[in-house]
Amino acid sequence: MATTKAPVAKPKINLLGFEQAEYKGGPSTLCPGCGHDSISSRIVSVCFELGIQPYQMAKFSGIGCSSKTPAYFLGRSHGFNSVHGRMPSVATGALVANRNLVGLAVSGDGDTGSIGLGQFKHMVRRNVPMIYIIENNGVYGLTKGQFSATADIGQKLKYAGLNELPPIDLCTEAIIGGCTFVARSFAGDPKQVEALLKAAFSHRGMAVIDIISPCVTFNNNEDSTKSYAYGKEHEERLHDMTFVPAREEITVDYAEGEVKPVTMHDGSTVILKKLENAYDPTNRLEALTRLEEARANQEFITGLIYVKPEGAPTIHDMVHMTDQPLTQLPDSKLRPSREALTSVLQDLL
Amino acid sequence: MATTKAPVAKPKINLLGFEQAEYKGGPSTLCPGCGHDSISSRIVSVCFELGIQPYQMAKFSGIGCSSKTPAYFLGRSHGFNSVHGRMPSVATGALVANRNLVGLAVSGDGDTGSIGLGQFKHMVRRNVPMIYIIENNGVYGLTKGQFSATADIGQKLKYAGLNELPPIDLCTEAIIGGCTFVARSFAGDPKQVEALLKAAFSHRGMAVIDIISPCVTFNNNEDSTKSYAYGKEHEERLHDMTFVPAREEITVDYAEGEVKPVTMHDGSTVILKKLENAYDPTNRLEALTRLEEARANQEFITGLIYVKPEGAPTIHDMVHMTDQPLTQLPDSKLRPSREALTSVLQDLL
Amino acid sequence: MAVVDYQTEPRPAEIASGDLNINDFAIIVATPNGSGSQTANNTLLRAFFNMGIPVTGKNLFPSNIKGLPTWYSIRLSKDGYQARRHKKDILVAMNPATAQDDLKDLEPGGVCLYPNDSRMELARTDITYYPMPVKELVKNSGVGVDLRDYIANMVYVGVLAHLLGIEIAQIESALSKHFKGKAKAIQVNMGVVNAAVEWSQANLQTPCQFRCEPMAQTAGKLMLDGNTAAALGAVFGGVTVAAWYPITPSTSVIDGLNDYLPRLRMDPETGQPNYAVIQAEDELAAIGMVLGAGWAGARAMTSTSGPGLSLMAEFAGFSYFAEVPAVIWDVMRMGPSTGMPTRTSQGDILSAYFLSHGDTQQVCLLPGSVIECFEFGYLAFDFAERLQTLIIVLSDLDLGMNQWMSDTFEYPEQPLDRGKVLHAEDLKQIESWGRYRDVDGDGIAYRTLPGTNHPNAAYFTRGSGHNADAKYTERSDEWMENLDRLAKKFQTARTILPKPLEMNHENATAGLISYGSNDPAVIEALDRLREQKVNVAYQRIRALPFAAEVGDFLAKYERVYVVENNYNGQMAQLLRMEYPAYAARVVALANCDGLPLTARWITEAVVEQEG
Amino acid sequence: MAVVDYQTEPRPAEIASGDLNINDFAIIVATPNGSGSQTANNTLLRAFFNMGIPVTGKNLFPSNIKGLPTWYSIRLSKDGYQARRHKKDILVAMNPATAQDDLKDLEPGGVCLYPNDSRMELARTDITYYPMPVKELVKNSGVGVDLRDYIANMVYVGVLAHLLGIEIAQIESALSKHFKGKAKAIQVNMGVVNAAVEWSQANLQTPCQFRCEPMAQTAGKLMLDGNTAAALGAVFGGVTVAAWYPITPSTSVIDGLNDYLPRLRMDPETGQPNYAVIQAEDELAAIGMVLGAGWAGARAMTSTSGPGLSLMAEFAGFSYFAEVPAVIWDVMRMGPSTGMPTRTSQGDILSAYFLSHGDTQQVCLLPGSVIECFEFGYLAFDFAERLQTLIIVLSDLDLGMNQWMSDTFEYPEQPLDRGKVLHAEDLKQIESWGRYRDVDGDGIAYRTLPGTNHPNAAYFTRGSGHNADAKYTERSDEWMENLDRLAKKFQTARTILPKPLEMNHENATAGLISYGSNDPAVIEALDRLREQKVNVAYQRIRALPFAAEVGDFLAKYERVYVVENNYNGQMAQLLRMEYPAYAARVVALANCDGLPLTARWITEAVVEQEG
Ligand SMILES: Cc1ncc(C[n+]2csc(CCOP(=O)(O)OP(=O)(O)O)c2C)c(N)n1
Ligand SMILES: Cc1ncc(C[n+]2csc(CCOP(=O)(O)OP(=O)(O)O)c2C)c(N)n1
Ligand code: SF4
Ligand code: SF4
Ligand SMILES: [Mg+2]
Ligand SMILES: [Mg+2]
Repeated sequence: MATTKAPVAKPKINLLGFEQAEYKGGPSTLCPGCGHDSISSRIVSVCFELGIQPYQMAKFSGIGCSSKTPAYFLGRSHGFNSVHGRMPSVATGALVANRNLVGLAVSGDGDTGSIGLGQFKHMVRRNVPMIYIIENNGVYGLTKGQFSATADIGQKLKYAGLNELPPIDLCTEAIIGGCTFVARSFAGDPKQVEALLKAAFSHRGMAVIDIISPCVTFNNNEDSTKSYAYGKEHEERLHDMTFVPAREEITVDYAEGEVKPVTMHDGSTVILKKLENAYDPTNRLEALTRLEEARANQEFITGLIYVKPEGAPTIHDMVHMTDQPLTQLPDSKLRPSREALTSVLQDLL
Repeated sequence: MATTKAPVAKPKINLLGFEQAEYKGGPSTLCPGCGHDSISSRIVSVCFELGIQPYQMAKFSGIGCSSKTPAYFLGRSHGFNSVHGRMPSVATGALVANRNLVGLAVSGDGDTGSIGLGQFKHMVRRNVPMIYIIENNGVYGLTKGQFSATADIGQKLKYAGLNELPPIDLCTEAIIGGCTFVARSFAGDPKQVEALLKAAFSHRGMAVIDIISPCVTFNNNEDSTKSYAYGKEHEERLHDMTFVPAREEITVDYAEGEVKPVTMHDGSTVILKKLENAYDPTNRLEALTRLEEARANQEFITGLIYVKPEGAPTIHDMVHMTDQPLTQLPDSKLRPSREALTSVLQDLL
Repeated sequence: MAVVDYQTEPRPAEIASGDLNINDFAIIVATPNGSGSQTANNTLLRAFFNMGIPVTGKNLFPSNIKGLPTWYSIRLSKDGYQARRHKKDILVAMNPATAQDDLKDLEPGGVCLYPNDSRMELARTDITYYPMPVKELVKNSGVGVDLRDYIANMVYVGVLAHLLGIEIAQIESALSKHFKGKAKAIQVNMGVVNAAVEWSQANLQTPCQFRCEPMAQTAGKLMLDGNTAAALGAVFGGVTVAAWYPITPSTSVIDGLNDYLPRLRMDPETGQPNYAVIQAEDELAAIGMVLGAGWAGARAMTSTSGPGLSLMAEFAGFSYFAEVPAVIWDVMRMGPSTGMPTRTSQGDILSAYFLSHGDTQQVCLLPGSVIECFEFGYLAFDFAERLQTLIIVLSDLDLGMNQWMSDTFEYPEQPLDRGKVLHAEDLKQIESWGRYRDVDGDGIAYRTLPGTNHPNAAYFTRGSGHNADAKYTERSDEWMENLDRLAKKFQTARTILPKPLEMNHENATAGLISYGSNDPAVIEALDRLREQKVNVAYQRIRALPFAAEVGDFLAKYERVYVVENNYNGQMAQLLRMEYPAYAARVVALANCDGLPLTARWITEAVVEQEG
Repeated sequence: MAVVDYQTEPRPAEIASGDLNINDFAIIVATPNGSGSQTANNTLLRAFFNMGIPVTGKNLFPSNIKGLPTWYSIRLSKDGYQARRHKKDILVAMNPATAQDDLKDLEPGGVCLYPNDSRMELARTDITYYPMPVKELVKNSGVGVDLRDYIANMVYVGVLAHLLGIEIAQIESALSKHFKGKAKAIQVNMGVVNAAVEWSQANLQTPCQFRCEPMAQTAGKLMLDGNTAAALGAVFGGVTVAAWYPITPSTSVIDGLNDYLPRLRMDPETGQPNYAVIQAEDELAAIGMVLGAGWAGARAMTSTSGPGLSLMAEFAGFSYFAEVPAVIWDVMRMGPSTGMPTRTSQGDILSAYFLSHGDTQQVCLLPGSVIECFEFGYLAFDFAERLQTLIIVLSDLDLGMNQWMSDTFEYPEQPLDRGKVLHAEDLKQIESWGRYRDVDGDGIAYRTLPGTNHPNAAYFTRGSGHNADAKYTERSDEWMENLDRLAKKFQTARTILPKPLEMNHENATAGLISYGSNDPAVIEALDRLREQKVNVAYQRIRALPFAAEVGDFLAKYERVYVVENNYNGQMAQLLRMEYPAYAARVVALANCDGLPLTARWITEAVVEQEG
């Protein structure tokens, strides 16, 4: 007797044939509601949707709650949870060693803006091709709530007291440092985070995304600019963003002049729907000016703040290295010949 | 029989009754012609002329040819030749410990821009009240000619080869970091260096002066933007400067509208004679824009690039410390009383 | 309040007839991190303390903010032992995730309390189980939903009060202290405690074999952690500049400063702070600030842990060679690299002693109690200024962050020792002066401070070669002269640093050396050893470089056990290095599992060789 | 050319009748820094070398670019000794600022050349003086004013050629090598040399007692510095990523890479570099890049000196604990802190071995010759990848920057040892894999590289507690298991690192241990000691942790002298620490004046105790 089995819903797979589960990591041990966790989810879905080969990805982080997160996404990718504030150098070394790796770094505002500012700036300068996410909550979460270098001036926290130091704006720092893809977003704005992440994967060079990511335990008072409430209320998007991969046709439909399409290095397109102002993110001076104004007026602007769509020479270009990843060179290419030794020794005889 | 002795020319003395010799240091061991030596001379004459009390001054430096120079000026002032790139923290500690000290730091482009970038930026953020001179030659002099982080992109040096990294602009970095006195000058322009130094002594807060100071041994080829020849040929002064101390009356005579007087915190005045453009150094955005344009057009602009004449809260204000230098507190103020101990222990019983 | 369902206690017969244990047992409370058990645990600790019973509290917490397992252990010891107990007697199993493992750590005959809705497997049969109706009691407490998780922990306070006989008044007084007298908070919490007591009275009739009874052993004693004591010591030592970067387990040293400084060190004239506490951008900056301040004449300190100490290595060598006073409190934690940041260890001994390249050796202090944390808190500055060098105080997580019972602190009798500083008036008296001249033959030269109003005051401080007059040199003879003087100064340090303390047993057949937070476990172990007729003399080292007494002690015994809480037996290594003649006598007893040493482990290790 | 004025040589009678010294003397050339004497000195060195005479050249230079005193010493030794000679025989006094002191360092009966316009006081009467008409010869050379300072130094080359009998053809060939065949430069310099020779022939008739004569001892030998050898070794070891920050005396390791890599390691297919050399912003970044690259599977290295090593401490602990291969060449220089950056020392032994906090111990290599610099240049990568840990190669300024005569380098016979790496194909074969499992019982686990095309390849690298499967842990048992495995790996290291080398004397009454660049001085000292009937066996340590043979050697002799170039006798300290049973036999012979050790100092120090 034949029975009709209810068809088991096939899990969705991406271009590479992977299920979304292949992009997940271990269970998070962060506080429930932490902004960082929602960013981890965004990374999982974007990598799945774009069909990024997880085995080719390499995750990097420093130390902090944010820096723990690479354990919570992309479990099929190697990860390097390094030391506090010095992840940029580690990522630089790894990506120089293997130029085929797709690098994704997660850091905190303390990790990048306090202890790590020097390495961050020098990494930007070297234009190491990778995505660099700052999960910015204005505090040191893991050490229980001290102010970081991005904390608001005049802010008061129960534990840390009053902050009298002006905040460092990491987007401005990145732009000044020559970064060619600089964005800011909000963990409470998943759509924008995803669009930015997608665009970042298409960028040629380093892409910095500063994401305000509330620390629900130590810095989520309404008066903090790094809280959910503040973010939701004050987020000012520079534009609405849609990312269209190179392989897809652009079908988004907007009135003439209303959108600005930005074609990335790999042929994909970021479609920016202009909002209140006609912001041009490809103009470096305009980007700096807008950030400076936002700083002065205490606005919380988000979006793709600056992009040079064609990118810029990366560290790989600067060292002129061969196409084959250095880590994959056969021993025969690593050790010169017996004759080569004889010949160089000749000069020393 | 009376003989008439030829009157011995009395050495010039300053307001405090010191001769210029009291402001000199040991003999320089730098290469003859090094830009750094000429800056040392400027420091000597300015301190003499302004009548700064040498015993109250404290000199700070890192490591490098430039950082050696505090041994060659102000021999009557204490100096701290610290470790490479970490002088900002040392100076911060010393000036917090004794708020009466007049701090003067000399660093190099490697010391500040490469290894020291993080500490430099954080010192700017803390607004430690002192003068911070960068003797910028685009190379590491003391280690024999490697490129520093301010070296021109595309520059070739015999020893170091081709530089493919974009330069860091330390004036931009300072302004972005919230510095309220940012200037650039040229060791070959003694008049301007002196005027800027004088103004810097009148500033309330940290004053950064980036002085292009040619390394005659490793980076003085004509095609280097850090060479004497290039500097002489390309220097574009934003304005001509005259410094008038608070105690002197302003007698400089200019046509109406031609000059912009900037009154410093201590009542002294910097008179800026406008040159080709009507540059307003009190506008932060304009300063950034001008630097950004200069960068794009490879101009070598000098002068007082940005100033907030009233200064900004310094680290002394932020920690709300008492007026008496912490180093001069009597033991009675350092150790609380026997009763105080009893009282706090009460809580722990 | 309704009497709730009560599950039968599976109580093996042999235990029911066991002896009563009064004031000599250990409780462990297992909770998920961030679940707010701190109030409950502190209340218990304080209540015992208020009852006059010697007690200590240790927090075993994860490197995590919320969710991972955490344990709080409270040891009552009528004999005053303060060390960690190897196994526990009473388990409060609030965390289902670890309950099975936690059960294993109970002594036979132990007791386990657990929320009655937790589906824990009552695997052991030699244990008495008490399910507690936590949910119900909390629901009935009338407390708002948002606070329920927090006050849930007060249930076990009430149940324990009933079982052990904790005085309710002492619980109330403990809560009052905890909440600084805030009536509302006290009342809410006491409500739950009382409800739990009532429920227990109604439901838990079988008397528990563990009981607490009032004693008079805590009168006049303090209860606090070493980091707070260190901060208090620094405050009374005249700290004026503290620069730091947050890192577990050292952060609470600075928290202590931030608590006490505003209270004790506002300027009487201006009402403004007579100090500055600066959060630096990292540890390199923190130690740099400390050196700058120390050079300028301030009493300056930082606190950190292993990774920070490593980052301070370059500046540490500068301090040694340019002779700039500075103090680092290194509160040691577990492991190479990041390791286990919330577990204790004494693994930085060698790296601190040899901190920095090129023949650098550092002066270290080793506090062994909260009293010594207080004393070394001020003495560290005296030594730093006297010796004009870096002082590294090596505390650890156990000593620094756990709650210890302590004798009260004595007010420092000696005035501040500001070391050899020449002021303008002194300079007027003397003809010539050289920053690095050994005038007194102790290797310590005279310094001046910037801002000294005298034409000869200034000198140039540098980490590069300098002669006795602080002038630059690359001459071998001047260089050697300076190194010889620095070595002499290091010898001087041996004579002025805190001497080791000794407990000599008559007829001792062997010696035992230890240091730092191991002290309570060693003291307890010595008693256990004596019971087994193993007589061991004990010396506790309190500073590096070693005082002469260390050599004397080694000379006396053919075997000297060196007990420490690290992997490589680092102090044993140092002793062998410094006392070649006795190197072969040194027996390293090192353990490194992230937990404080226990008397049991020490006893067994010594008996194995000596017994 | 006009014969110029000639000042009488004050030549004491007893020397005039002295024996001829052939090929066994030391020359020292004193000049102000930056005066371009390098060409002249190299030319002399090469000329002797070309004549087949064993020769070494040492540069003693200041931390300064122009002006401060610098010295170049050349030692000819028919017996092949390469160590620094305590005193010199011939002084070329081109620097009036130091001439008086330099004179003092001459052996009685020595010779002094000086420019005849230098107003130096000819203070010693047991010396033969040769004033040289430098100005005149240069003026007459027809060389442009801008180059005169440089070629002035060729005058002493010519005068020495005449006095000592250096073959002019060899000078020409040396110059040709120096200027890479550039005819114009060779011609200009030879012009001055020839003029000086002519002048000497005309004016200096008294034969000099120092002579050089052709030998056949340098055929097939190399002449180079250790840093260049290290670079060459790294190139043949397959270095692919070098990240560095400039610091004396290590910079020339990277200079060597930048010289040889473009020549030897361009990709045959793409013509592009098969390597990347990155100048980092500081040493923290340099070692971070090395760790990143090593983790990714590259053979990565950095080079630095003391201050940089200190800055690398935190990352060094990460490498140890997370087991990431990396190589640091630490070319040691003098002193704590900045010290004397252009003087040699072996002061980083302890700080390297214990680099980082929390029970970290590092594997170190100790090259003792330029050949070993070459060999360890490639072996360091083999060890780093085999042991999956940081390898610190401890060279020093003397070995690294001075010119040594060496046997030629053998092509490495063993293939690259890439260690235990599981590739995608391997993963397909095995069921399960754990990054930190000790499968083979040697403490070394298997790793995978990022980018490995297999679903099970990935693991998470962290410096915090992890179990055998690389999962986060704070459990004591898992933590201990991991530490035990790391300790086992450290034991494995002892068995695979380069063994110590021994020179046993029959009837040896004592042992002598040394390492690194001290080797030539020790070898020479052993000969001197034998002449004095003091027979000492010699062991040269080449790696840390110690191989078993070190203990065996200590076991054999009642007194073991440990000869080293630092202040604290650091290797002696380590030996005492590791071999308590023999600690009392260890006699530290340490010297630390910024200069390489001499055979004379070692001989005297041993004779004092042994003789
Ligand atoms: C060298 C060093 N110093 C200090 C610490 C302690 N520490 C761990 S995380 C952290 C701050 C993290 O802040 P952030 O990067 O903002 O991350 P968040 O936890 O806020 O996500 C600090 C100071 C450390 N791990 N290492
Ligand atoms: C930690 C450390 N790394 C490296 C060095 C070596 N070093 C000395 S000076 C210097 C560069 C100095 O360059 P810059 O600051 O531009 O000074 P300049 O000599 O050009 O005036 C370096 C790399 C050092 N002293 N300390
Ligand atoms: S403490 Fe803050 S940053 Fe850390 S996990 Fe919790 S919410 Fe997130
Ligand atoms: S090397 Fe350059 S920077 Fe250094 S002293 Fe000479 S000219 Fe000046
Ligand atoms: Mg943060
Ligand atoms: Mg420079």
